[in-house]
Order: sequence, then C-alpha cells, then structure tokens
Amino acid sequence: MLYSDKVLDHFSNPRNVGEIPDADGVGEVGNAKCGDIMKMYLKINGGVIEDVKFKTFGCGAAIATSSMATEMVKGHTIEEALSLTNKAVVEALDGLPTSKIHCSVLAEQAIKAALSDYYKKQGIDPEPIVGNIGECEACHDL
Amino acid sequence: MSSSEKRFIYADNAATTRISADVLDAMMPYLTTEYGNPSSIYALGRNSGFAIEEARAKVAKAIGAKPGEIFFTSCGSESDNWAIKGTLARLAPKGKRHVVTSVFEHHALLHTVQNCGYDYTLVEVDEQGLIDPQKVKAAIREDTAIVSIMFANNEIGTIQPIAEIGKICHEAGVIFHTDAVQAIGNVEIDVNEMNIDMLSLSGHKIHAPKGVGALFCRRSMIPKNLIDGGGQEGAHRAGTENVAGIVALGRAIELATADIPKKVARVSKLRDKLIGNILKIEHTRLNGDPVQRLCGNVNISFEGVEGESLLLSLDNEGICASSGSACTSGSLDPSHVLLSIGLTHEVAHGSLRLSISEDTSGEDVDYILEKIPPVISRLRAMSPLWERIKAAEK
Amino acid sequence: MSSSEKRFIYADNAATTRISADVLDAMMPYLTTEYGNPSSIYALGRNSGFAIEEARAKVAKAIGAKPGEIFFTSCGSESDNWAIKGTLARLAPKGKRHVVTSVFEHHALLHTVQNCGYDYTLVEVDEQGLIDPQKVKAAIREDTAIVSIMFANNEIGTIQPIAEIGKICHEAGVIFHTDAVQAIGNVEIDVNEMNIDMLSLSGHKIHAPKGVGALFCRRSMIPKNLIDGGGQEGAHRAGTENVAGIVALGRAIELATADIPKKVARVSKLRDKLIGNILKIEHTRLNGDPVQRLCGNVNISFEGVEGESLLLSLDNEGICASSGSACTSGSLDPSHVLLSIGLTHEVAHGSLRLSISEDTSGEDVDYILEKIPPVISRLRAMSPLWERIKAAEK
Ligand SMILES: Cc1ncc(COP(=O)(O)O)c(C=O)c1O
Ligand SMILES: Cc1ncc(COP(=O)(O)O)c(C=O)c1O
Ligand code: FES
Ligand code: FES
Repeated sequence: MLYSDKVLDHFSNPRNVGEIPDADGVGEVGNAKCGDIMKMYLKINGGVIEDVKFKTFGCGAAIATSSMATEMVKGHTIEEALSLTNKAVVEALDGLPTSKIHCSVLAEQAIKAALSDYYKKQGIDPEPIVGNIGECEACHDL
Repeated sequence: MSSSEKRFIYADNAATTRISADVLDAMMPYLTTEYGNPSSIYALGRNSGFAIEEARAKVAKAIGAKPGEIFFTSCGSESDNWAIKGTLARLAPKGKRHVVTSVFEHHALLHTVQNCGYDYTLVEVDEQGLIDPQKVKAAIREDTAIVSIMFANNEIGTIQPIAEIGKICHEAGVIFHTDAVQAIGNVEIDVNEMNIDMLSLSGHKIHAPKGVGALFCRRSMIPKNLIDGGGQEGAHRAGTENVAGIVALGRAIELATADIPKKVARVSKLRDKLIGNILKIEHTRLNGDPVQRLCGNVNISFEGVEGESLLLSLDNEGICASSGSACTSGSLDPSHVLLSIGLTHEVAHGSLRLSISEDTSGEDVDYILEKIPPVISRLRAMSPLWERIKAAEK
Repeated sequence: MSSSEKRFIYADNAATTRISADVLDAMMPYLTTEYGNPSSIYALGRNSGFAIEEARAKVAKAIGAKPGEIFFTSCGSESDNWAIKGTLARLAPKGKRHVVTSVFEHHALLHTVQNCGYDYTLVEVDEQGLIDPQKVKAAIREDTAIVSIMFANNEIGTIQPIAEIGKICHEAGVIFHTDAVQAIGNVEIDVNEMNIDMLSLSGHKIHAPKGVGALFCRRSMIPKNLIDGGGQEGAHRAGTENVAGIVALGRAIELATADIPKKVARVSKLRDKLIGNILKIEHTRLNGDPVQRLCGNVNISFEGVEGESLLLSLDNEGICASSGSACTSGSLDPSHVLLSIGLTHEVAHGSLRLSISEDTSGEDVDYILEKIPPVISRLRAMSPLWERIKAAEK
C-alpha cells in the first residue's frame, strides 16, 4: 500500500476534525459494512462556508480525503464547494492508490450531502442544485 | 521508561520476520564465494549441492520426516498450490476429484481449491475458530483425493487437533495435507505421530528470508509437478535452486525448533498480558480461542474503529501490526477468517492482530499497552460509527 | 604466467553466475534492516513495496516494456511454466489448445509442453541450431494458443531471428513467448520492436542470486495463475515476495543491459580466440552457429572423449565448465540440444561448453587454452573409442 507523504500527513494530523453543534448542514454517507462512514458539518453564512468539521470511520485514505476536502471548501462559496470533485481532492493529496479512490468519492459526497441538508433546512429542494447523491458505486459489489 | 520515548516494535511476526543474524551468517557464503550451480559437477557446484542436502536433513529432522520427503519450493503459497493442484492432477484420472478443506484457510490454499476446477467441500469452524474433526469426517466422500486443514490459523492463531484429523483421513484412506506455515517453531510437530502426509512451510515466518519454502510429502504421494523442467528436487520441482535461501531455511528451522516449550512458555505469558490488558478497553473482543492459540498471536476487535487507520496510528508510534479490515487488503470484504467465526463486517473492520515473537521483550509489551488506549480513544472520538454505538447504549 | 601456477577460472556462466558486489550491496538492506512484508501498511512494509516497484521499473526498462507488464517469479523455469500452462488454461476453453515450440528448448519449456496434456508441434532446427521462421509459420494452426521459441540456446548459444518469428505469430494472431533467460544482457532486446508478447528471464544468469525470475507479459494476455493465493503481483502470482532477490534482479539487469555492444565486442573476441584455438585439436567440431552466437558461448565436441571425465579433469585444473554428456545429467541420453542439431550420441557425449563473461580475462583464456590439450590427450590416450577412431582412419 503506497500512500504519499501528504496522505500520511493528513491522516496523522487531520484538519477540521470534530462536530459543529449548531451546524447549518450535516451530511453522512457511507456504510459501516464496507468499512467507511463520513459525516460533514457545515456552518454557512451568506453563501460562504465559514466553518467545516468532519468525523470519519474509515481507512487512512478516508480520513486524509475528509481532511483535505474540508480544507478545500473552508472559506469558499457553496458554488465552489459543489464543484469540488474527488479527483481534485486526490490530486491535492498527491494521488491515492487505485484501490482507495472510492474513499475519495465519499469525501465529495459527504460535502454534497451536507449541502443538501442545508438547502432542505431552508425549505429548498436540493436536487436541482446539488444533484442526486448516488449510492457509492463500490458498495454495489457487496 | 518515560512515556515520551519513542520505540520501534515489530509486532507483525505472522506477516514476516526479520532474518536472524545466525541465519544470515549461514547463508552469506552462498551469496558470495559459493555460487556454484548444485547441478554442476565441479567442486564449486558440489559444495552447493551438499549445502542443500544438509538443509534438507535439517528440515526433515524438525518435523520428524526423512530427508527424501522434503522438497524445496519458493514459498508457502507454492507448497500449498503444488500439494493441491498436483495431487488432483495425479488422482483425478483415477476418479478422485474432490477436496475437503476449511472455510478459513489461507488464500494460498482456499483460492487454489476454489480455482482448481474440481469439486470441494469447505468445513465450517466454530466461534472460537476451532475445527471439529467429526465435521471433516462427514465431509469426506468416496471421491475425495485430499483433505487439507491448516495447522494454525494465521489471523486468529487457533491451533487445530491435527493428529485427530489426520487419523480420520487415514481411516478413510485419504491423503492429509496441512498448511503449517504458522505452526512451525510454535508447536512441536511430528508428521508420523500426527498422521500428516503432506505439510507446507515457509522460511520467512521463522527468521529465514522471503522466497523459500518447502513441502513435506510421503514418497508414494508426490504430486504431479507444478513446475516442470530440469531434474532439480528429484525432478519434482524444476528451477535452479535458491541455494542461499535453502541453506537459510535449514538453519532457521533448526533454531526455531530447538526448544519450542521454552519459547511457548515465555511468549504466551507476554501474549496473555497483552490480551488481558487490551480487553479492559470497552467494546472490545478477543478473536480466536484463548487456549488453543499460537503463543505469539493477539487478535482483538475494537468496535467503532477501522483497522487500517488503527495500523497507521500505531505505525506513528513505532508499532508494526496488522488487521483484518477490508481497507488494508484493497478488497471490500474484511478478512474471511474473521467472518468465518461469526463477526459482523463492522466488527471485523476494527480488528487488530499483534504477533509477537521470541524477540519481544516485556518492555515492548508495556510500550504497546501504553500506546493503544490513546490511539483507540482518538480514532473513536472522530468516528461517527462510535458515536452511534454510544448513542445506542443510552 | 608460469604453466605451473594453478588458477581458478569460472567458465560456466550459462549455468549460473557469481553475484556481483554491486548487486549484493543493493540487496543487503533487504536481508537485514528492511525486512518488512511489502503487503504491510506501516513504513517498514512500504519500504519493501517501493523497492519492488523500483526493481520492476528497472526490469521493464531493460527490455523496453512497461512496469505493469513485469511479474516477478521464483526462477526462469517458473516463468516458462506459467507462460505455457497459464495461457493454455486461459485459452483452451476458447478452443485454443495447441502449442508450437522448438525441439531444442530448455527442459523448463519442453517438458512443460510435453506434460501439459495438450497438443503441440515441435519445430526442427538446422545443423547450426537456427530456426527457420517459415517453419514456425507452417506449424501454426487454427487452434494454436501460443508459440514459444527461445531467444538464445543455453547449450550451443545460437541466437534466433526473434523479431521475424514474432511478426509471423502476430500476423497469425497468436501469442508469442520467448525464453530469454540466456539472452538477457547479451543481446539488446526491445519487446515492442521484436514483437514479443511474453518473455521469461532469470536472475542468476546475470549476477543476481538464484531463486528469482520474471515474466514479461502484455496486460491483455496475462496467463491464468500458476500460483494462486494472496494479492501479490497484482493477484497474478501469490506468495510473499522475495524482496531481496527482486531488488537484486532489478540492479543486475540494469548493469547487464547498460552497455551490451561493448560487452559483446570484448567477450566475443575472447570467445573466438577460444574456439579458434580449441578447434586446432584434431577430431573436434564447433556446435552452434559461429556468427549468430552468444558472445560468451563456446561449445565444442571432442571425439573419443566422454564429457563428465573431461569436466572432472578440468576441475582439477581449476576450470569450471559443463557438458551435454548424459553422464552429467544423470539420464542416459545426451543433451537433446546436441542431438537436435544432428550429432551422434558418441559425439554428443564428448561435448564441452565453456561460457565466459565480462569477468573473464585474456589470461583466463590463455590458461584454458594451455590446459585443454593435455587433458584431451590424456583422456584420449585411455579411451578405447579413440583407439577405434584412429584405427578407422588408417
Ligand atoms: C534457456 C533457459 N531457460 C530456462 C532456464 C531455467 O532458469 P532457472 O534455472 O532460473 O529456472 C535456464 C537455465 O537454467 C535456461 O538456460
Ligand atoms: C497460514 C499461511 N499459509 C500460507 C502462507 C503463504 O506463505 P508465503 O507467503 O511464503 O507464500 C502464509 C503467509 O503468508 C500463511 O500464514
Ligand atoms: S461506502 Fe464504502 S465502499 Fe461504498
Ligand atoms: S475506508 Fe475502506 S478502503 Fe478506505
């Protein structure tokens, strides 16, 4: 298993771990059966993500991608957060082993799920904005 | 020892072991001046040939076999593959086309059986990871060519009643093979007393290098070649011999089997200290039988924690260990061994295997016991699954 | 050099080679401190994993392949077995159940083909030991799964027109495998330019240790596993990796292929000096092509002399060499290679192979040339066969 130094750094010193008790949006994705659950908390003000926290049950890649994803959306607008792809997260981590790409998909989905929750709380249908957060493809194999 | 002092502790001896200085010394001539091909007729070649025969005698002695019953291979996996595929290739034309094995064999055995294109029966194991010999008996059919039951499990360390299973096989007139890769050096083995017809072993689990193994096999049951070619190993396994590796294996097995009771007494005490103390952490469970257990094996599940992140955290503390989590294997399913003893996927994901050896000191054990609880706390604090487990308790 | 000074000259590099100091240096860390299992996730394991990938890249580069096309094995024989058996296992269900190979392949290939239970055609070689590509073409059938023709022969050193044979195979839509165990480091190889789909190589022929080899294979043609089990080598070859051996192979192939033209120029000059002078002895013949020939290979038959006694006599002079005599192999038939190029049994028995390398000096050659004639004279003087030969001349 060949992790980059950046992955190992984000794993060992994850940024933005924790909860936001009065979060504006909370999203949880994943599946304990396959070994990964990600939960994202967002604090949003004027369309900008002011604060973000995460909790993750999962492998080194799952924790590192959660950490990196929170860094990449913090202080950015909702639009920018929505355009964040797992590919960008993987690149920011100097790559991931192929068998670990599915963990990065989860990070992207967790942010989208939290934004969906944010819109729902506002009484807005999230589907047209956030899109459909599909099932994790890897999970279908289980 | 101050708690800030970082140590390096290798607690993954079931994965592989360091080469001992003594073994390295034994093999070095064969990596330098003694480079002759054992098939060559001149003195340089003959020296290599003698060295191989000396190693063969040592391996034989370690398991109560005869030198002519030992065949060197490149690894434990090759030995397993050869035993199964070669026996089926030999006996299938005689109508023997069925294999009995257990659900929790090493993949070298299990995948071989599953891919060989013949019929097979997988015997279940109980919640402790023990195999009931009567279940093996029930699984044997008219057309069974070979029964293969591992001596000791590599993940949860359970030791099977091998002599009894061997007896059942012999009563049924079926060949009995055992994968003893994890047992060598940890359990006293006598192939005759234990009714074993074939046995796989591997060097790198007993302080020899990676890339050398052996198959013990009774002369009347030698499997069809897996590797055809030259006349090496009595024309049963082709390929220029890994002379240095074979010499190393000979020396290593001699050392590993010199005083097993003493090793077991010392190491199992450390093992039990680890188990007893780790189980004090809430929401943990021991995997495998507490008594019928390899002296160096600790396998514990921590609910709410994923194994790979546990390993990486321990690595940061200088501790090398392993896990049955799916995430460490690159597959989506956690260890088939842990599932076979009834663990749920979630609990299997949170498993930790520590495998200690004669090199492990009491201080190493104290250090491990000092480092594990804070690592578990940190991972649980960031785990949404742990959050759920705690919420469910209220 | 005085003729009384005894030297030690290793002239059997086609059998095996000494490990070079440089290669030994590269592998030593993996026999001492870097003992991690490459499948393990902690730093110690990752280091081994990185080392294997570095070696893979080096092997790939040496033959113009991609790293993902290199699979490590335990020896050249395993690579040959895997290529043939695994390809048949993969393609036989699709109706491809025929193999084309040559009569004078190494036993690792030939016995594999003969024992695999499928149909095969053996292409003849000419008196020089060269294969006519048109004969390969003629042997290919509708149901041919794979063609395997060795790059260079281990006994008589002939180098085949591999690119041309590969082209013919590709025109026929058939996989082309070549056993390049003897060619690596002696011929420049580019698998793409030469239309090679699979290639076997072995470490111990190029100054790496015994017990490590590799198979190059295009990704779309990976054979069914010979050794099933864990996920090593992309799940195509199970068994804990021989890390030290693999690192050694990587370094060795890098060195062996660094400047092939320079090696060939220097060594073939020594070879030709040996051949030219030995042929001055009466009733001798060169076996193999004088031009399409490995730079280090000398193979000469001495009528009236038996090979094993020749080798033992040379050993007494400190010269290590080999022979195609039956007596050295433990079988009754002399080398199938020598018979395939039309030698009689008698003449084949009297063959001597000297295989020199970049280590061989001009003085070594002089020494060999000094020692051979008296040895031959002595053996002929006591040979009733020689008596007959001489009598027949009169
Ligand atoms: C042409 C050829 N093929 C295959 C082999 C087998 O290689 P190994 O001894 O590594 O199995 C050899 C050498 O013995 C050889 O010369
Ligand atoms: C029980 C068991 N069988 C077989 C093997 C395979 O041995 P090797 O890695 O030498 O192929 C191992 C270790 O990996 C093992 O623990
Ligand atoms: S959520 Fe884990 S693999 Fe899909
Ligand atoms: S969480 Fe299981 S592989 Fe990443």
